[in-house]
Amino acid sequence: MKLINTRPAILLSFVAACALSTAVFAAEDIKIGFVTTLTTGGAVIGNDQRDAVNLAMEQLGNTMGGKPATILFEDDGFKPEIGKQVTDKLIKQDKVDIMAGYIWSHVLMASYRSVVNADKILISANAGPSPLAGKLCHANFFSTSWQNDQTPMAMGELLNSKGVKSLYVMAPNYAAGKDMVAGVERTFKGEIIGRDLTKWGADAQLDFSAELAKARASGAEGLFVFYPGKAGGAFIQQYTQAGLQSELPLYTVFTVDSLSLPKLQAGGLDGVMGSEMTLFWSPDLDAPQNRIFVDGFREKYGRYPSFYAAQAYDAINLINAAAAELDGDLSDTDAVRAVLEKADFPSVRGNYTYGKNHMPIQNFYSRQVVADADGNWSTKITGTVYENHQDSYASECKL
Amino acid sequence: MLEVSALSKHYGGVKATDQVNLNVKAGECHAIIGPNGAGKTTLIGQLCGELLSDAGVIFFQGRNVTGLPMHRRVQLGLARSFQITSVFDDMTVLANVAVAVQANRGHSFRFWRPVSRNESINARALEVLRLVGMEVQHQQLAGALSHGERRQLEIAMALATEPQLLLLDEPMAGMGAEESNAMLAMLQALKGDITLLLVEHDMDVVFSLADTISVLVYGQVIETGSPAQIRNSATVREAYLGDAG
Amino acid sequence: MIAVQTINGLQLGILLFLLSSGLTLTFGIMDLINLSHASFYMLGAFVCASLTVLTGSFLLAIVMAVPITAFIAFVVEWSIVGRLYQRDHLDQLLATFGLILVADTLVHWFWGPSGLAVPLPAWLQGQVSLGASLFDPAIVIPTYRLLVLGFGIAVALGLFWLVGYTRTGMLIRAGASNRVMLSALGVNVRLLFTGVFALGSVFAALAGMLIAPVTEASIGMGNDIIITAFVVVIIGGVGSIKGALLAALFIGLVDTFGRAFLDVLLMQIMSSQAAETAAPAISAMLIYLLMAVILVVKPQGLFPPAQR
Amino acid sequence: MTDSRLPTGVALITLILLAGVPLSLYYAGHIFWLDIFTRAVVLAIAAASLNLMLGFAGLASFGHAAYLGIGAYAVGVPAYYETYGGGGMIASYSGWWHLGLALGASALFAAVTGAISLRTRGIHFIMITMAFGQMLFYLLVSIDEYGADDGMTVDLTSQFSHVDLSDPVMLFGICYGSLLLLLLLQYRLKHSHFGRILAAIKQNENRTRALGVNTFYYKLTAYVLAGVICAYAGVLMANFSTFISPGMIEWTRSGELMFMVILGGTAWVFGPVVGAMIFVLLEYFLAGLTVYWHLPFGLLLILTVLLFRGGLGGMLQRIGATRGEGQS
Repeated sequence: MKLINTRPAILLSFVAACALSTAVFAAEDIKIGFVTTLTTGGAVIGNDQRDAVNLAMEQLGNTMGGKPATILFEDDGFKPEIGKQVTDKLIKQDKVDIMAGYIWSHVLMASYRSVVNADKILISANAGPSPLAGKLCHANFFSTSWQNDQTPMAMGELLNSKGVKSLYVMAPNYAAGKDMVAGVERTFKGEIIGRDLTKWGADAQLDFSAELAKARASGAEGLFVFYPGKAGGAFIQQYTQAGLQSELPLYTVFTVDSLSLPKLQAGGLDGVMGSEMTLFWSPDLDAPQNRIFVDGFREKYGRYPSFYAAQAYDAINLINAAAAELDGDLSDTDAVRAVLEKADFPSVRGNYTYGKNHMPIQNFYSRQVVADADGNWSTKITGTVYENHQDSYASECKL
Repeated sequence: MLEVSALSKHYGGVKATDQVNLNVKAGECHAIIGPNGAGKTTLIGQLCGELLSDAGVIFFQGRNVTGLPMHRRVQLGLARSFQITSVFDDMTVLANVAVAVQANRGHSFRFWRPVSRNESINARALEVLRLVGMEVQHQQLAGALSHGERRQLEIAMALATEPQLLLLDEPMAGMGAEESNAMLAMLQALKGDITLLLVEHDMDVVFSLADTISVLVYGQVIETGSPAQIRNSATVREAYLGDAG
Repeated sequence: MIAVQTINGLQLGILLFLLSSGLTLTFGIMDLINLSHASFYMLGAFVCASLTVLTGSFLLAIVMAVPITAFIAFVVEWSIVGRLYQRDHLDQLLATFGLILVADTLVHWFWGPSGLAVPLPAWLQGQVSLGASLFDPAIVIPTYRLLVLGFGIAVALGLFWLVGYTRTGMLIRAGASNRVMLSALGVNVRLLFTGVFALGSVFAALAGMLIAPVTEASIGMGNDIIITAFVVVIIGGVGSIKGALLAALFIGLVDTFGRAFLDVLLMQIMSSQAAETAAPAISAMLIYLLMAVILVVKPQGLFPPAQR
Repeated sequence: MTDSRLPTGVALITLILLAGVPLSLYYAGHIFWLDIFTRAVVLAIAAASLNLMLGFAGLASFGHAAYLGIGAYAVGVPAYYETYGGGGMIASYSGWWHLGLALGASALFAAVTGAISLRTRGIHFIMITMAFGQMLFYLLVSIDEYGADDGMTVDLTSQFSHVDLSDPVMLFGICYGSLLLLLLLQYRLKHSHFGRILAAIKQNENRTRALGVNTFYYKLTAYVLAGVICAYAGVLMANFSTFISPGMIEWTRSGELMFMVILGGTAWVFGPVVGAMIFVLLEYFLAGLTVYWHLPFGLLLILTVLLFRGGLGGMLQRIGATRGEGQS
């Protein structure tokens, strides 16, 4: 009977020990929960964000407002339900002061309620789904990125100015993909000839042969795509192999970035050189904090940071601004919110302001793929499409 | 009791059974003999409903059962035992027979009362076990029985379905002399109460049990008659017994 | 566009065949359900990608990757899979699902999460024009996809020759229809099983190598396609190479045509927004529907090997 | 087959821990533990329902997570319509309506797919059940209104007159009570007339038919019963996680349910509960240790299969037998 008697005791003490271990942090330390993707192919983005967060913390000396600060990273596994589980854990178990991160719109949509209902603040370091900017906007939700529609809207304007008359559109079939398509269609004045939404998720469709054949046959003057993360590289490869550069110029949002360019360069896929995109930021953007960030990142990790990294870096510095003004006490959510709304911190994109839905009002630039002084492929700003642009859902927000 | 006419089953080009005619009278013990590969196992499969026939009809007690599934035929009183012993190894001997009793008593869609406390089922199962002389072992797990006992249990399970006609597929297979004698005695006791259709290799058993014998060669019945007729038939001797000796 | 999409569909089909031929063999002969077959698909892609970067030659990398993956297959068979042949299907499903997790994590750890692109030689980067047809004003196909199609067909022919006209093939066919007979023939069953497993795994790895220059090598790339490969095996009939080939080509065409034309068809009956969301999902559903219908009509698949 | 004393003792102690640990931790301020255990209990219900097929009748369904999804969407869809309009008669926050819808839809789905699937055997049964699960998965992915791939949040839990499911302790109590009831039901079922026929079918279906049993209807009943119970677990799951998505249905989820059952032991009524608990706790602790947690998890899966035949239940029974205390 020994087995029966000892087993529950072991289990109980194990469980208790694990529960208590989370209480080791002194109550005064600042704890920031950061949800991103650290497994599956999406980990490319998550690792870049984590590196940027660690860089920001290092530059801050791991203190905020005079208090020691810790980041607790959690992996969403690229799945909404896992994202929600780890968010609940950070809020209920680790009792973090503030939440940040969230690459994917569907993960954010599944998770944000757990944060705002606990009267905590969530700062999205990437995802900007339309409901959260409009009808479902919340006082405790902030973004250091953009609303999904804005970047493709800028692209639509860019296409208009280039005189493109017809467009074929491809995007993955999930919340952000649909937002991107809606965005470009809102401003593009020509005709949308065809549209393909492809399977997304951990088992996303990566072979686009059928869709590319359709795009070619459509006779459109341009091809607009949104394929973030690993799908972007696969898409560019197939686009190049299909020899479409000459007949169907490529216009992308969030597809060609510092994560995919080194791989594309290694693969010799120079079809991507010169391709154009729109974004709020670029490594060569002229802002004081951007030099500190990009140089620091390149020195520490030996590569260019992606815009995902830039947004994560900004999220940490935004939190730091609040901590500095409140002497490291983030317990009063109303006070924290008041500071965050000012957006008074050194952002990598220069200065920006917040709309009433807490989405940045900021510039959008057109950028182009070029080789830098050392021959590494990177992006360069070629012009400003929007100045101080506010997303179109802000008017629906009842705050 | 059982009338079979022109029953056939083909596997690709091979005719396992070919225009088999058979007439089993009530109360008799009818044996089917034949060399290996003559189609005996196929015939049993067709009769019990495990295999669907390509052609021919089967009448059981005046009723056409050709298209009926196996469990319906069993419910009508046409039971079988298996050549390769199949009992439920993880159940007790009693439970093995009780499953058959349950099946015989209609549906078992009863989800709450423990079946092991259903005295009426247990009593009937014990009665059948007594019939085959296995009453003492009723608490044992079937998997722990000897080969001979498992064959006896197998027959008990078939008997518990209260058959009018029992198909016995080589009941003596793999048995020692002592076990064979016990089984023979048991079958002899059954004879008369139940009609038996017996497939068996052991000629001693066949000739001591059977009232009628049909000889199956290459899927066809070449002769049917009393044991004495079969023993003296020139056709059979040529096609079958003659080869043997 | 029909001709182009047909070629796309056939190319997908031939890849599915490479993947499912090994599956149907291990299934038919060893009675093994091997989910981790997908891991060899991924492993082939990664090993080949690394070697391409290292040696600078894609073709050389393929030649070198084959023995490497065969060796890994041998080790996996010897250490884990070989112990599963006698177990029931559930145990096999679980253990090989565990193998998938292990393989995915090891690849993540070894190669990082970003995956690898495979540079192609210049002569494979181009396109081939195949003239025009009634429905296609111009048939333009990436050269590399044609190569995949051709190479796949060559490998498939090789497999048919191996299974149909050699002594080893005779044993494999015998094993697929009757396992007991093999040991009765005095065959070293253990050795044959190891060989068949390694052969099947190399075929899966080859499929992965061929697709890597198109989709890049990425973690978990096999986990979705393995289910499709199982559908192919079941539709074709477990253990039947011929069945696997026909089913693979069929599924490849159905999937490609679904993605290419279904949204246009659906727009006739629903809004274009709804059609664009529904079309990819419904075309993904099609293959499962097909399998269910085929199993209802023929519970053993289209070409079950003769029993007994 | 008889439950020996050692497994029964372990079962009882596990049941006590299952309620005691999360509740005491919850009141000590560690509220997240209640979440973990609620999830474990709901998954235990789902796994136990699978065991009704897998363990009782030997039917290896690889699409069982579909019923979790049916139950969950039976909560999410009516609530969605009630909030945003449309849906006609379906729209409602009522818990009884959600339950009725879940049980009705799952029974229908199970009856239709079961009648088709049960024509096949072995690997073909495994694959065809998976195919039906995948069909439902892609169906939900294709419905834009219900969020397609992204899923939907459940804004308001199912409403009952005296029970508030948004209260975590109350919800846990309901889940735990349901599990106890289900275990009692399964225990009785296993030893009932019906249970014995299922056991006979599991061991030798052909023999059972040769005894005059129309095995199809027994298998179908087990199949439908398992589906309906799992849909009930789905209703609880939707109320617990307040987020539902097609991801709940994917074949890997069905595989996880299977893993829980086999880890605990199919021959043991209580096995799936132990399996689900170990699964959830393991996932939680390993994921907290390293991003490479799938490696030890995968190895554990392999080892479970290679070393523990019959799962933990089988192991306990062997230990019990060698100590001579649990012979049946």
